[in-house]
This record gives sequence, structure tokens and C-alpha cells, in this order.
Amino acid sequence: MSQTTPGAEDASRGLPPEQLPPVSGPLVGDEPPPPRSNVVIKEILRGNAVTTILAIVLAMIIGGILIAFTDEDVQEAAGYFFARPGDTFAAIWSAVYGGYDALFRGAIFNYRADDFVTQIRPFTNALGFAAPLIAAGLGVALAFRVGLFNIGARGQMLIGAMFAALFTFNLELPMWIHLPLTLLFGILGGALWGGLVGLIKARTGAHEVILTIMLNYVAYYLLLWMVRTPGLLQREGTNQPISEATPETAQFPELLGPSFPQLDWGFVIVILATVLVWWVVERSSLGLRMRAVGENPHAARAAGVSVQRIYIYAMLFAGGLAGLAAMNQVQGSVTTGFTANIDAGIGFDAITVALLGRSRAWGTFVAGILFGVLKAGSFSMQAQGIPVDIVLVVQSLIVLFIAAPPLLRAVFFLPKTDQEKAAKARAKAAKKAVEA
Amino acid sequence: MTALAPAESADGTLKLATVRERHFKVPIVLAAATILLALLFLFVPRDGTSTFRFGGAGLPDAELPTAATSWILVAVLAVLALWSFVDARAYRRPALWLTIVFGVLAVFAFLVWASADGLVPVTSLLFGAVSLSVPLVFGALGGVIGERAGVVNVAIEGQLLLGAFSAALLSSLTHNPFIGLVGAMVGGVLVSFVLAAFSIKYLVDQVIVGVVLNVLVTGLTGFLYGALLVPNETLLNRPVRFDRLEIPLLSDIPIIGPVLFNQTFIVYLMYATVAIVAWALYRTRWGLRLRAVGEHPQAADTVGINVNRTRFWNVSLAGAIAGIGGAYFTLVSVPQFGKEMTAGLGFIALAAVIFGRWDPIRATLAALLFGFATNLQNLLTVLGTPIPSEFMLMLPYVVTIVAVAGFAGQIRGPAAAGKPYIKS
Amino acid sequence: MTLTFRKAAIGGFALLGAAVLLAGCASAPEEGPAASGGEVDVVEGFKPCLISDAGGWNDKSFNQSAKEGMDAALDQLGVEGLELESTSENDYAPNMETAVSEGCTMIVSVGFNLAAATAESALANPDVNYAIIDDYADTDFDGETDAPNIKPLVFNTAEAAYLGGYAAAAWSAESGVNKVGTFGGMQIPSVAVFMDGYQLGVEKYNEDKGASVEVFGWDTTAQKGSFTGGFDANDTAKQTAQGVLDQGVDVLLPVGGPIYQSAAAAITDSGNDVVMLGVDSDLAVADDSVADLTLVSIMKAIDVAVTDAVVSAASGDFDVTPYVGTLENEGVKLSSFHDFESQLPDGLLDELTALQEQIISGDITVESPNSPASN
Amino acid sequence: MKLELRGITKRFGTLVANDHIDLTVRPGEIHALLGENGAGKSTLMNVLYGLYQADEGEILLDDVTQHFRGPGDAMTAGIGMVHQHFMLIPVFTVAENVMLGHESTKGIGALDIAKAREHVRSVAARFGFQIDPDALVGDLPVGVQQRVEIIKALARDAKVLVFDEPTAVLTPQETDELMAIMRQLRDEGTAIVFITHKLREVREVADRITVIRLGKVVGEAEPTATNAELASLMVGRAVELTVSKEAPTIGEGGLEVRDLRVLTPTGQIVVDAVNFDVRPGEVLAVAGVQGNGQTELVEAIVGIAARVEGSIRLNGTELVGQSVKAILDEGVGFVPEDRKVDGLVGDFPISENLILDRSADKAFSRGGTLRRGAMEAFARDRIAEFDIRAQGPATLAGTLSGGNQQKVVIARELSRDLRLLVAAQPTRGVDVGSIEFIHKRIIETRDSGIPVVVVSTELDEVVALADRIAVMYRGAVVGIVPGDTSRETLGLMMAGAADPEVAA
Repeated sequence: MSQTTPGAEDASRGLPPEQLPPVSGPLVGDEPPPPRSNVVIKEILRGNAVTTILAIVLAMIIGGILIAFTDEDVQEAAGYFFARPGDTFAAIWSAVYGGYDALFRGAIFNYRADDFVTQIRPFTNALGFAAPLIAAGLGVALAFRVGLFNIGARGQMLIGAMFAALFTFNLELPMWIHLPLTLLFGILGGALWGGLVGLIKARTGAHEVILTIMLNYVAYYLLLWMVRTPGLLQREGTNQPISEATPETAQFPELLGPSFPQLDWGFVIVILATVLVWWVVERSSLGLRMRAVGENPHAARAAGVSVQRIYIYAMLFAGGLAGLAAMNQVQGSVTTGFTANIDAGIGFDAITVALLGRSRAWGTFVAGILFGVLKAGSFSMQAQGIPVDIVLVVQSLIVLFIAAPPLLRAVFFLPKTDQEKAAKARAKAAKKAVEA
Repeated sequence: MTALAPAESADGTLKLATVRERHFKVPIVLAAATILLALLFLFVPRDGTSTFRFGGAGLPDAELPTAATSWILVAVLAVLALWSFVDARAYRRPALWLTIVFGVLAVFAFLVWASADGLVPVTSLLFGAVSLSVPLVFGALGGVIGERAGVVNVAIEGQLLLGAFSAALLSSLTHNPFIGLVGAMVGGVLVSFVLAAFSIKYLVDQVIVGVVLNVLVTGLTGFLYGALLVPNETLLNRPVRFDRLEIPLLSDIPIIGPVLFNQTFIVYLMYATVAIVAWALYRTRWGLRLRAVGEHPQAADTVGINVNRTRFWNVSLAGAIAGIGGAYFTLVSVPQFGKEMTAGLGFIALAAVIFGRWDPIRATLAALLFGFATNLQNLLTVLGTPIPSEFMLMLPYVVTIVAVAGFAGQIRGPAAAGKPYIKS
Repeated sequence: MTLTFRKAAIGGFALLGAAVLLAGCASAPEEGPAASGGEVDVVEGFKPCLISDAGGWNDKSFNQSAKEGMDAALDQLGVEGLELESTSENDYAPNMETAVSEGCTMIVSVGFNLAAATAESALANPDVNYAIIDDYADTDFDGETDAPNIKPLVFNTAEAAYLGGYAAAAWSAESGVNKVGTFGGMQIPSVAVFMDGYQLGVEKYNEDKGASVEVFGWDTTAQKGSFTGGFDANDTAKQTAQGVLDQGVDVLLPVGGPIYQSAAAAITDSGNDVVMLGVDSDLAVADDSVADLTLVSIMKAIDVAVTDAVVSAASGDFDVTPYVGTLENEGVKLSSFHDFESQLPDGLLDELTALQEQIISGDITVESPNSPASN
Repeated sequence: MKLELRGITKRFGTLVANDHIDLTVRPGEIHALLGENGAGKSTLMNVLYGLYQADEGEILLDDVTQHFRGPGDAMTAGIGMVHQHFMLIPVFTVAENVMLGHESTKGIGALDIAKAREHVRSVAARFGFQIDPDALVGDLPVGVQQRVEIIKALARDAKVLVFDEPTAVLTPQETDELMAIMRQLRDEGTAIVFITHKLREVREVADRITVIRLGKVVGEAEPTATNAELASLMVGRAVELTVSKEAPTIGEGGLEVRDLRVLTPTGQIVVDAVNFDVRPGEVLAVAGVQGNGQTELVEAIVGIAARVEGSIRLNGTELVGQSVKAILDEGVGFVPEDRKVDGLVGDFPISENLILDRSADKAFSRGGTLRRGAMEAFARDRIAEFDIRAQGPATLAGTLSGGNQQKVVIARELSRDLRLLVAAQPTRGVDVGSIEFIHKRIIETRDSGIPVVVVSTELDEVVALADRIAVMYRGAVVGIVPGDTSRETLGLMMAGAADPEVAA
């Protein structure tokens, strides 16, 4: 059926609301954007666990293919494929198995280690890596629920780190005050940078995608300038573009003791943040207004909700969460001084984490842990000679596949020979896509 | 504020009454710019002689006393700003020429100040601006076509990157830059295929697909670069570049000649592409249908145009054009592919699309402006201007933010851009 | 219609996949490294490991040089090693941990960025030997390396760059242009030190000959100059090179990995008679496609230093005395002028030799704020 | 050309939109397809036009079975359609719109604009009106836009012409002109399908009438049938066509609008010099053809409009310049014109939609946390009170039928403490049963002493509800007349005649 008009009255009865004009308009918005009963977001929000697992499996399979093709043994064996094909398959198996086995050992449970502490350490590492991903992912997810596509987690993280360093690194305070103060300034910095986006969008209607992308670069150059300018953020006594080390009193203590160096109290803060986001979005009255703006800003406005103000709140909140992610870096993972690349790609990974988590607080939490696992495992995969870029490929494929369940179903179930059957199933899948 | 009465012209066209209003946005911006420059000249005074060189072709260098010239220019700028205030007070929209002249003079004043006892190679500055704009122009054209057809193309960055990659690969293998160029187009189209399939068939939000595709292409090219190109560098990553072609006569025109007509094949291709797209978008069946599916897909559908197919092929075309932009990196600029070598230019191209109001010519001009800003930054760092280079690097992004914020609401993109067209 | 789209989607992926497949065929497997070994007595269980900084192995700069050095050492020793690439600063500590848990007995880390992680890991694992390139791993600035088992591998690059600057000035003065230029990848000490030495060399030339050769793109006193913002041979780098060339220089020193390619492209496109200087390795040899543009190279033998450190550690002779590459020990040096030798100004070679001797003897000290502080 | 539909069946999921429908239209005949909103008329026509594929049944033209895969096929076969929502591209010129899809070109695909212009002029001349082929469609008044739609269909030599609810946007006078054009076309031998739910028009112009209800053909009728007969066929039971109401009891205070002017963000004047009062206990109906400033007037009252000058006072309190929230808190109830856009969040359950404008109320939230139990209880009560047909409070609003969606909106607004009710198009796209219910509730609201503003483009509704009628034309109120003013007078006023008594 077509989008709105022909048969709109009939359609309004039993047909799904996907027919309404969807979300992202042209990239310069008038205020407010068209009502969003967005297919995508819906697809992402409503998809089920099976889709998610299939998407991960398929992405891993493609990752496996890439691993196999670049493995030297496989290439060698493929050279005489027709003479002894078994060798090739054996080589492929060992390359792919070796890779994913390394991933498992490096990220979840190292069954080769001697004692339990060492065996389980990889998983705590994965949780440590997950913490900033979850925090930044929550920021993106929350903005998403308000109908904003926040690509700016990177810039928000950078400014968060900048604020924390500028205002709290040279203070001498006891830990109980220094640590939370640093955290607070980090969150504040991120929130301001995010709030700036909300403000410009609310005031002028400029599209947040463009704004956040551009502000990422501005933040990067701003921080780069600061960390290489003496008197600002540059470490004293050096001319490297690096900041002072995080004061020990401002660092998160390790959560489970020195045997698990990657996992610190930052993770607990992130769990609290997850609970907070869940409560705000799903259970609070502010969250109801936020979701209303996200789903249909027109209706929200007509119901007395100040759409502009909600945009600003949401971006403040989102930026603050990105700032929290930055603090997980600065106060946890990278305490020896940071450069302008302190975001370490987390800002962008956050988008995929949020999408994978279907923009729900706990979904994002789980997705963040999955990405943390991939990250933690990438080190031992690399020790197997597998290039690290593979993780990036697998991550983006997961998100693409999740967004298109019909494709997944096609790949996994459809017989390719029976054209008619295929066509029928396709029609069904398409309808499901619309109705799901 | 006075109102004009509603009027209906003879042909039945209804013109809504409009109130007359004073618009002070432009004058305020101009005044602010003037004051900023004046403050800069006041607090960071520079003395000496600023030299402007207009190519080698017989034109003498212009040597200007820095302080005097810059203050005279500030005075002229102040007059122009005042003029625009007067215009605005009289309910007139400030003339476009005034804004343009102001802009050129402001840049000139800044350059005079910055190049105290230095040399500004004007021809070379402009030449570099044109070169730097090439990927932006192609990327922006790809964006314009995609969005005019109703598909927001955030994947320009990915198209440029894969274009650059496949151009490098094919040109290295065949030692023929033209085959590399075709490869670049194929690379762009591949990205477009995925974008189009996911956004048109699977109704995935176009912005999301675009963003994820950029990540995917970054990962994929990074992976292939490490796994393929690096170990076999001489075989796979030594693309043959396009040579410069000097166009007789035209290239002898002072200043403009060497800037515009002593370029590589891709630049000439760019002139042709801009001209063709600008004409065809408004004057051909292809353009009419393209705009129809982007403005009002149902209307197009009801007259028998297959909306999704039209969108699909035009997004692919957009990818091919953006791909040519990618070829610039490895077939014109540097004979080697490098990881993430497009360095975010795809996003600048996207900004040019919006800055250029979805119009091929305007988008091209916007791309040229961004190219100029970037090249200006190069020059200023060489001249040793007291402003930290990071701030100059920020400039294009800040300009984009200001532009997007300033123009939003006044400009309108294709009505159906970003919306999937669903029919059973 | 629907068919078209599914096909397109699958086709798109398939083609992307095919590209990979094609690759698999194109890069035929090389002969396995001829495990010669046995030339050196290798300590039982010796496993050297190398960890890059965020630049990655293919940075055509110090990471790559270090990797080449490590590869050479592995070949020579016939042992298995491990090379771990970092993609961000988050990766340094985990890579250190992976290296330790994979049983590495010697860990070489590349660059100042890894200093803190190296020190931390070294303190936690006193049995493992560490080496770090371009840094003293002195994160607390007490003038001592933070851990007793770290060997710094640093280079007094300014000395060689000084000779390079002198040669460049002589070349430019001879041609009557009297302008030389430089630009760098990022403004970090290991880059800027080249530019410092270069400028000091030019000044030395001016002083000795009463010439007035100008340097564009770097100012040692202000520590400001032209930088591309990265070590990629991309368009930004080319335009940066172009910007320097536009000032009319006829000698260009691009500092930082592959950005020399951007410089070469800019020089070729400009059509002017400009030469450039290579850095790190002998560029005219390393990349013959730019040999006709390369006047001379300022060499910094990271690879040799890594190989030597690993090989000596392999036989149990690990010592933590900092290695400082100088003109004296040929850790840094000026390459041969190759084909340009015949075109050089008269007496330049002798003057350079004399200068080199004066530096070695200490009569001339090349002082750069970016030189590694002597311990 | 004779058109025949045999056994057309179209299903959407479990919903059968068309159930074995047969229909024959002969050349030179106007065949009216009558049915209420949601009866399946438009679905049927979209099947005919190739926009939908029928699940069963066939389409015959001159006794030849047709297989339409898209509108292109239908057009080639000679079917043209004048859509209810114009299928015109506002930023294109008339000529471009007319040529789209069958462009004549010269050279390398360049458009032959001259030929298209000529085409437009010649078709327009046939029907005796003038259209500038180079005018942008977006600049044209709706009546003219509809003519462009007709030209578009005729430019492709349509032998069967479908008019889908064509009079919804027209003044009575424009409607008359349209009827004339339809008759002229019929006399030239075109087969015409005329889809509508307006009984009067059917009787005026149709040669034959087919009535459909709930996707089935329920009967045929002659144009001589009475309104009551047609209405009961259409709805399936006897229909009360008028709303019973007592004479108003007018109170003091209420809404006072003075010198109201509304501007678009770009400075265009869409509402100008509007003055009126609404007293407690009366219904003021704002009549007028769609797009004459009613929407903006309502938006101004509720505080959504961007630029408003003048004064709107409710019981003495100035509303202009206040936020939407403050205005709602002042006791203004608002039933928006387009419930799907402004009224409801389709993805929210009924319970959340019902408290959308009071999410911070103590009744529904405590310490910032929503009281889900209270929300659900509230929703259950409203569902019962307003007869909302839904499974329960958790049903998503977007899945409800139009009538039930509208009832959710009305329930939300009427369950607050109101001092003014503004209802825009309260029954648009709503089934007859719900219309009766909604009208009854509006009158009850009036009778409880609340001033009510009803904006409607349906004269029937205006006449049924209004105590007084304000007619808007081009952003201005051309006159405020008593509720029993004749349709003819109202029609003239809707076309801009300021002094109806003289004009009438």
C-alpha cells in the first residue's frame, strides 16, 4: 500500500502506523520534524532475540570468511586446492576456530590458564572495556528515544575529558572528594557539549546529525590544541601532546582487587547510570514526555510538552553520559595522561551499541558487554595474527543485519531453487517487516 | 510593520500577503566580522610588507604595507557593514553582491595581516582550493542526486573511501588511471547498492544505514589494506596517477587560466559533471522524474513511475559520482591508498549539499568555499600566523555549523528525502 | 522489483566478498621464512614481542621501522615472536598484558605513548625484559627510567638533521633560490627534532658562508610550523607540502613516514626543480620511485637498534643502559647522495665530513629542545 | 469505454477491505460509489488504478480482462484518477505536473516544455477555464489545483475517470462548477466513477448509485432515492441525521479574540484582523474551505503558532505569548485537526495517550515516577465511559480505528477541568456511529457551560452543531451569522462574499 493517501481512511483501521511519514527528514529540519512512526527504529526496537542472535551469527560467519581468506595457511592450502581440497578446509577450520577460540579465551574464560583468577580475568577485562561503551551507548540510545540521532558522543567525550583535566587535575584533595569532583566535571563537560547541540537544534532547527558530526571535529582540534599548549593541558616538563596523568586520588579503585586491573568502580557507576536511564525513560513522567517527543513531536507539542526544552534536556543528558564514558577512560583505563584521541573510537562504537541494544537501557547494557567482549577478545585474536580491523567489520555487519530481518530470514531459511516459494515467502517477510 | 493585501493574479495564482520586516541578521554578522578583524589588528599588530604573487605569467607581485592596507580594508568593511544596516532599516534585503564583496575583502584583509613580511601565492592558493574541492564537489553532487531522489546519503564518506581504494587497486594492477577511475565508480556504486537495498527494500533508516556503512567501509578497507595492499605494495598499491593536461589558450588567461585549465582529467570531468547534472536535473525527463520521486513519491507512483526503482538507480548513480571523488585521492593527489585517507571529507561534502540547498551549482560553490578555507589554513600555517593551526583546522567545521544553524528553517530540502516509500 | 533489491543487497556483499577472494588469490603465499637460526645461542624460551602505538604497523614511520627490526631479529634468531598492534591508547595496557600472558620474555614498545604502560608492566613483571623506542620511560621525570628492567632506545636525530640542513642550505644557495622548507606529520618530539636540526644546520651554513637561506615551515624558537595532523600520505599532506612549496623553496624536508609521497606528488605536480630529503631510512633506496627527487636522507636506524637489542637479549646479554643513536655510533647518519653527488656544490662533502667530526668530537653541539634528554 | 469489476476482493492481513465487489460503469454515465468512511471505496479504486493488487477478482475494460501491475498500466489502458489528496508536486509547474510520467522529449532526453504548455492550454480551453502552465502548483488555490488534476488525467486520454471524494476541499460554488465539468465529460462519452459520502451531491449528479458498506456492495439505488434511504443503506441502520440540542444558555466571560493576526515564520499573513467572542454555553462553528486560516486560528488559540499578534483572552486571562502548557493549564481543551499527527502518539498505549498532557499531574506521577496503576485505572474508566473499542489500556493507539482514536483524544480532553473546548474537524474520517457519539459529547460540553469552538469544513457538521457560525475566507472572518443560516448564504460567504444578505 502506499504511504498515506490512497485509501488512507481504510488504512487507518487495520493497517500499521508505519504508513505515516517516517522519521528522518532532509537534513535540515523545520521545527518540529514530521511525526515519526519510524519503521527502522521500530524494527530495531521490536526485533526479537532470534533476530539478534542470527545477526551476530551471520556477522561472525562473514568475519570467519575474512579471517580464512587472509590466513596464510589457508592461502597456501588453497594453492593446491584441486589436488587436496581437504587441506584447504582443514586450514580454514583451524584458522576460523583458532580465531574465535582466541576470542573466547581472551574475552570470557581462559581455560588454558592455571588458576581461576587468571582464567576469569579476561571476562573482567571485557566488562572493563564495556563500561565506557555502555555509558556512551546509553547517551546515544537516550537521544534516540527522543528522536535525536546523536553522532556526537566522540566530541562530548573529548570535552568531558578536557573539563575534568582543566578543572580538577591540578587540585590536591582527598580521594572521597577528588574522585567524585573529577567525575562530575567530566560529566558536566560532556553535558555542555551535548547541550550545545540541543540548544542550536531547539533554537534554529538545524539537524543534529550535521551539528554533532561537525562538533566532533571542533572538539578534537580544541583538545589537540590544549594538550600541546603548555599552561593549558600539556603535561609539564614534556613537549609531547599529552595531558598530566590523572591524580591518584581521582582514579577509580579496582573493583575486585589488583588481579583484575581492567575492572574498576567505574563499572558500578555505569550500572547505576543504566538504572537511572531506564528509570528516566521508561518509568518517569519526564521520560513519558521524552518518548512522546521521540515518537511524535507534533502530538507532544499539542499536549503542552515543550519539544525544544526536551531536545535540550535530552542532549544534556546524552552528553553527560558520554562524559561519564570519558571519565571511565580517564579515571579508569587511561590514567597515565591522555591525548586528543582519548575517545578511542568509543564515541562511534556507542552508536552501534545503542542500535544493537535497541535503544533500551538494558539492551544497551547487554550490547555494550558484547562489544566489550569483542574488544577484549581482539587482543588475543591479534596474537593469532588476525588483523584488528575485523572487529570493526563484524560490529557494523551485526547492526546492518539486525536492521533488516527479512534479509536474515532469507539468508538462513529460504530455499533458493523454488522461485515461487521464495517469492511468496518474500512477500510475507516484507509484510512482516511492515507489521512487525 | 506594514501588511500587503492578499492578491490574486489573473491566472488564478494565489499570493499570500506578507508583512514587511527588517532583517538584521546579515548586518549583524558583517558588523561582528568587522569588529573581530579590527580587534585582531589592534591587539596583535603586524608590520611589514605583504606580498601577493599572481603566478609567474608576467604579472608583477603586489607589495602592500601590511598595517596601512589592513586598516584601510577594515574601514571599507565598516562602510559595507553600515550600508547593509541602512538597507535593512529600509526593509531591503542586503544585496548578495554586498555580502560577497564583504567576504572577499574580509579574507583579503586577514591575509594581508597574516602575511606580514610573507608571500601569498594567489594563483597557487586558488589552484589548491580547486584541487581540494574535487572530492567535495563529486561527493556533494552524489549527495544532491541521492537526496533529490529521496534517499539521504550519509554514506558519502564510505563511497569516497571505497572509491579511493578500488581506484588505487585497479590503477595499480592495470597501470591505467582510467580503469582505476572506473574502479572508483564501481566502488561507490557498491556502497550505494547496500545503502539503496537497505533503505529502500528493508526500510532501514537511511541515516543509520549511512552511518553504519561508513564504519563498515572503514573497517573493510582498513582490513584489506593491512591484509592485501601492505604485503603487496608494489603490485597493488602503486596506482598510476592522472597527469596534468594543459588546455591551450584557456590556460594562458592570467590568474584563472593556470587555476582552472592546467588541471588533471578528473577536474575537467568535474566541470562537465557539474554542468550536466545542473542542466539535466531541471531540464530532462531523468531530472523531472528524479525530483518527482524525491518530492512526492505517491504522485510519481500514480503517474506510473516506479518510485523504488527510480530511487534505486539514482542512488547508484550518486554512488558512482561520489566514487569519482574517491578516485581523486589515489589517482590525482597521492599515488597510494592509506587507511581512512578521506579523513572525514565525506561529511564536509554532506555539509556542502545542505549549504548548497540541494542545488548542484550552489553545492559546487559551497564545496569550493570549503576547499578554499582548508587551503587557506595550509597557507596560514606556512606563513607562521600567530593563530594556532588547530583553530584554522576547525574553521570549515565551524563555518558549517554557523551555516546550518543560520539557514535552517529558511531552506527546505526535498520533501520526501529520508522517507521510505512503502507500497504493497 | 523486490527481487532486484535482494539481489542487489546480496550482490553488493558478494562483490565486496569477491574483492576479498580475489585478494586471496592475488597474494600467493610466500615461502615460509627460512628458519635459519642457530647462529646465535638463544636462551631457552626466549620470546620477543613488539607492541605498536596507535599508529599501527603500516605507519611507514617508527612503528614500521621497529617491526622491520623485529622481523629481522626473528629471522636471524629463528625464534617465534609476537607483534601486537594497538589501535588506540586504550589498547596499550591490554596489549602489554596479552604479551605477558602469551609468555613473552622481552617486550619492545614503540613510542612515548607507551611509556606509562611499559613502566607499569615492567614493574609488575620484573622477570621480563623491556625496551622502549624514542623515550626514556621516565613518566615521573625524576631523571631515571621508571623500572629497572627497561632499556630505552633513543636517537639524537638532531645531529644528522643538522648535516641534512647544512646540505640543503648549500644546495639552495648554489641554485640561487636561498629558500628551503620542511613540514611534519604531527608535532611530536620525534618529528620536530628533525626540523630543529635541519634549521640549525641551515643557520650554520648561513653563518659560515655569509648566506641568507630562509627556512619555511618550521621555527625552532617558537616551536611552530606546518604539520599535516597525521602520518598518512593523503591529500592534506599534499596540500601542506604545496603550501610550503608555494613559498618558493627548492629543498623540502617532509618528516613523518609516508608523507614523503605526498611531498613527492606535490613536487612533481608543481613542475619546478625541487628536491627533497628523506627521513628514517635511505629513501632513494627504500622507494626507487622517488630516487630522482631525493637529494639525501637523514637516517635514523630504529630497525637496527631493535634488532641489536633483541639479538643481544636473546643470548642473555640484556642490559638496561640506554641506547642513544648518534652520529658517532651511526645510530643516526646522513645517507649517500647517490646520483646527486655529482651535482653538489664544490667542497660540500668535505664540509659535511668536517662538521660530522666536530659534532662527534663535541666541538659542535646540536641542541634541540626535542632531543631526548641525556640521562 | 465500459468498465467492469468482477468479484474484487482485497485483504489486509485479517481485514477484508473489499469483499467480492461487482461494479459496472458504462461510457457516458456517472456512477456514484457511495459509502461511509472506511467502507472500502478508496481501496476499491486503488485496486482499479493498479496501486493495489486484488487478491481475487478481475477488471475488464470493454470486456477485456486487464492485469494492472501499477498505475502506469491502468493509465495506458485509459483509466484516469482525480485523487482526494491531490497527486501534484507543489514545487513543479503545472506543465511539469501534467507531463510527468509521459514526458515528450527532444534530443538527448531534454524535456519539450513548449509542447506540454500547449497541451495544458488546449485541455483547459475545452472546459472554458484559464490556467498558466508555468505557475507553480503550490501557489495555486485548491480549486485550481483540482483542475490541474483533471487536466492531468485528460492529458492521457482517460476514457474512464475516477473522482475520489473530489468535493471535500471545494466551496459549494466550486462544487457546482466541478459538477458541470463532470457532466460535460459524461456527455463527451467518458465513463465516470464518482466516489463520495455526501448524499446531496450523489443525487444531484449521479446516473446510478452503488452503495458499499464494510467492503461489500449492499445495494444499488436511483438518484431519486431520498437522503434517508441512502443513509440507511450506507450505514446499515436508521441514522439520526441531526443532533438534538436545546437552545443555548449563554453565560458570562468566555473567549474573546481581538485583532488576531497569525504569521508564518517567513512573514506571510495567514490569519488577519480576526475578532470574535465565544460565551460559555454556546458553540461557535468556524466554517470555511480547507486552508483559509482555520488551522492557524486554532493553533494560535492553543499556542502552537509561531508568530501571533493581537489578543486572545479566556475569562480575562491573556493567552497570546503563553506556552502551550500554560494555555492547557488555563483549561483549554484541544481536539486537533489531524489526530494522527497532533493528537496521538501511535506507538503509545491508550493509557499513556490519555495522560499525555498531564504527565506531571500529581494524580499520575509521584516524585517524578509515573503511577502506572493510577494510569491504568484511569484508562479503564475512560474506555468504558467513551465506549472506546479496544482490548484494554495497553492497546497501542495507532492500531485503533479512526473513530476510536478520535474518542481517545476526546476522552483525554473532556476528562480535564475545562474552561474552553477547541475541536478542529472533530469527526473527520470517523464512522457514522462515532460521529453521533462525538457530536453528542460536544453538545453536552456546551450544555455544561463551557464555550466551544468547532472548526469544520463539513457544512453538515457546522449546521448540526453551531449556535453561531463564523465563516473564514483567506485568513479573515467574512462574517459571523446565526446557526440557522442557509447553506447557500454560507456557500457564498465561504467564497468570500462579505455581505451575504446582499449577495444572496
